[in-house]
Amino acid sequence: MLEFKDTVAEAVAGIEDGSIVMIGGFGNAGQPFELIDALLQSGATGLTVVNNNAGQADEGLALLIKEGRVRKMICSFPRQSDSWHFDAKYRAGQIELELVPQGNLAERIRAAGAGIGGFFTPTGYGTMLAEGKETRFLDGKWQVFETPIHADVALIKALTADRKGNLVYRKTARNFGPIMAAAAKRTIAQVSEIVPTGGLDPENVITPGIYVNTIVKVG
Amino acid sequence: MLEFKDTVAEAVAGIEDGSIVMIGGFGNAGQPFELIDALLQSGATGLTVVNNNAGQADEGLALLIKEGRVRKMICSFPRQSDSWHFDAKYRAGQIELELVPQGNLAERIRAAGAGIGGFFTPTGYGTMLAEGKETRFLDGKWQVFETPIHADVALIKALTADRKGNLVYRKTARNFGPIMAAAAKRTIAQVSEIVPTGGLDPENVITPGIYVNTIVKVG
Amino acid sequence: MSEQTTSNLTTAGGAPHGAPQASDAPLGRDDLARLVARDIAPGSFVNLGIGQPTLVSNYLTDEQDITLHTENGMLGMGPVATGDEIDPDLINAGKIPVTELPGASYFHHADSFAIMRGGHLDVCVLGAFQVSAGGDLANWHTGAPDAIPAVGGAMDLATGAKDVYVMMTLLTKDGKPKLVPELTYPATGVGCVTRVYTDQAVFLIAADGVRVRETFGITFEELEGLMEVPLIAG
Amino acid sequence: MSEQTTSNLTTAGGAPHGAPQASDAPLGRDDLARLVARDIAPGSFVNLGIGQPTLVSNYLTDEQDITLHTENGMLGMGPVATGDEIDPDLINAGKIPVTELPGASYFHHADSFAIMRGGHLDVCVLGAFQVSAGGDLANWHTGAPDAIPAVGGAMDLATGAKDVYVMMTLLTKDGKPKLVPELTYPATGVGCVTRVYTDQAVFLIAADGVRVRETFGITFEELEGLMEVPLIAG
Repeated sequence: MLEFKDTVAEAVAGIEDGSIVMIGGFGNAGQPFELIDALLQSGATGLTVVNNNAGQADEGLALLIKEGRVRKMICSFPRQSDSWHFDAKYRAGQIELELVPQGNLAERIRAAGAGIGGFFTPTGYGTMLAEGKETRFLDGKWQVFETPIHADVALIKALTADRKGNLVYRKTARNFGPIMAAAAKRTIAQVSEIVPTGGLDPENVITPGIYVNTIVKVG
Repeated sequence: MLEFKDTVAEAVAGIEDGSIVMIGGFGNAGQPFELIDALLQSGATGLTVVNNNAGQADEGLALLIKEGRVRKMICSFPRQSDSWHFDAKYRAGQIELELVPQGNLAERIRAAGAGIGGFFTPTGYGTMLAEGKETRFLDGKWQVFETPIHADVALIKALTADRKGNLVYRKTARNFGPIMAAAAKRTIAQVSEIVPTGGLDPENVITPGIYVNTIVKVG
Repeated sequence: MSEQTTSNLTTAGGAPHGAPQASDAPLGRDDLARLVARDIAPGSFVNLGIGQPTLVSNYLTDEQDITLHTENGMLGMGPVATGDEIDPDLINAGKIPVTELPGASYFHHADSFAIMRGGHLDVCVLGAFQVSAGGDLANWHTGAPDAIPAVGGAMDLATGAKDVYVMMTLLTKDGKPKLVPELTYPATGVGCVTRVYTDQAVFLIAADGVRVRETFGITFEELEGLMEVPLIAG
Repeated sequence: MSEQTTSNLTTAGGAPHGAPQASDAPLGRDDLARLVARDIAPGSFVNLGIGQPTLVSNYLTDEQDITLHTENGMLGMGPVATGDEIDPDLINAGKIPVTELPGASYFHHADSFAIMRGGHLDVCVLGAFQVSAGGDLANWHTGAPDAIPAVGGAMDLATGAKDVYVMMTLLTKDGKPKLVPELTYPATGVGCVTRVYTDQAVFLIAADGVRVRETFGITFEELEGLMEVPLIAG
């Protein structure tokens, strides 16, 4: 059942220690800072986090990592000029890293939502990131077998929700939101605006409400 | 290069005998009747056609089949109350049929456009339609290996195009258009309206112009 | 969706008045549809396939707030369109013109089947030729050698939804049970059906066997006598 | 995108004036960017990766009608945003604020990478540590044991685009060629690079070997003397 919550604390309530948590965003665009802060406040720990990056500067995901709540990162690009909290944890051997090419990350998340048990892709063939993986020659190319990434929870940021849970996003902040919403058992979305049912054009809905469990208006 | 043509005859010019042709539409919704008529007039034959159905009544794809231009149908639901032309050809052994569960059809078309060499899906496991196919136990379920369906040409129907080839559709007529546009080497779209570049909201574009080669306004 | 019979439990407009209950006689198609409708949890996302199961939509209440999915690319499907409402671009999986409810959304076929195949639908309701005691479903092919095969979205619905309810008569026209130990018709899906709604009983496909939830115009013992499948009461 | 050097071929505003030509001296970064820009066919869909290759966008002409893709979810990306144009929701793959051109479109990450992985981009331009004679690319990892690995979309771009152009200096700071018989750095992709644009020459990775299309401030023979990779003239 779709729920509307008044606060981000209520929205993230019940996320258990050890959960696999997808967090939307590419860099800061689309990153649900307020939900991440609430997750930090909730005390949940031992998390596996799926995000394109591994936190930037001293906010959002970076703080979750700093505070030792993240056991493992699944991401494509953890090394940035301001990813010092991840860097420190990684060098100290206090965080596990599964490095995934960005397109494989997206496609594996999409596969989880779409009920695909695995797929072959040329990306990564012949590289360190495909070591030990099954390969097959298909469509004239060597391809690597990749498996879906499922999650317990997705924290995403959208622009507007209606009362049915339909979502639209804004510009490149859309990024991982729609596929993470479909891949997680429970999707929590922070939005800037909530409109009545019928307030979004059905042609323009990006994430149908079927993928959304909890909505909270922020800011 | 994107081209705008004045007539459907010009739009379909150059489709070669023996081509694999995807045709959009679910029933009549989204079926590009005018492009199909032009393909019929062009004389192209020996075609493999990918469509959800196998033609209805005495128009569109049904006529292409009636005239013997279709060597093989790849579809999910050829048997309808008014699919008499397909029925006759099939019973006469004059047309080959590859029957594909509708979701596998959609996912295989999507895979072709997305560069996926093959995937595992639970759909069809333990049925006649999976006989002889590789199976694997993944995510707690038996799954069947399916391969992409590529095409030489896609004929699709959209509502509006802009001058960059971006497309939007209308209601359930969207159906196979977006995934076929991505799966074919050459995509020919008939539209009801062409607007200047900038006339479509970038947030609401369904098929980006990168997937479209030829546009013709119809009606 | 065209045939609509009336029965003692069905009111003219199709609007439900009170919950259905176990009756002394076998249920008609509409009573059965009403029973299924009552069993769907509030807030569910549901696909009603084509044919008989679409009758269920007549008995869903506003309070249930059910969202209907149609595999040709829509959530929030409304009732069948009539008169000026008919729009050739807005049809259901049976290619019948339908309407759009507030809060609807449209998507392409791969996205639509991802909803089904990814396990996001709470319930789908399907017709069947046969269901096996293990929940295998046969509803797409009679197995006749001269039949033109057509599958549509049946296999995706059968394997994808969280719960697959079947609506059918218990017996064939020849009086043979359609709930059988093993399928004799070609399978649509394996181990996928969770409930079977028939005119004479509702069956739950459970881990320990086939349970009879309720009967209509027949006793549990009579039902046992009629069927090869071992049954568990209650 | 931050470092922009000027050279004899570069005009202040970055607008191109006439085609670049083979010069007597090695090309600067901007001259090289201009050369790559000139070689992109009109109407192409192009991804410029991050860093040095993004300079190419300064030299694309309106007449070329090139559409730029950024893998974080956009076609029709415009120039870097300045002042009031800066919008935190509108960034490129290097996380730099950019602008939107008329005719742009937005899509989610799986759809965006489907554009790359499905072979729909005509050209992508990437930097590199090394390219092998067979077109293998190394541009994501130095192989240093203490390095934190980060790959982003490099492998998807390398394997997906119809043509992969590399822009790099021919030599390392130690004077060793970066176009090598076999990679010594970890691979990003195998047999994917089709052209290598360097400050001293443009190389085509062809079926029969590595062809030198043009040289800058060096003769073909001097180039041969510098490199281990066998070269074919013209």
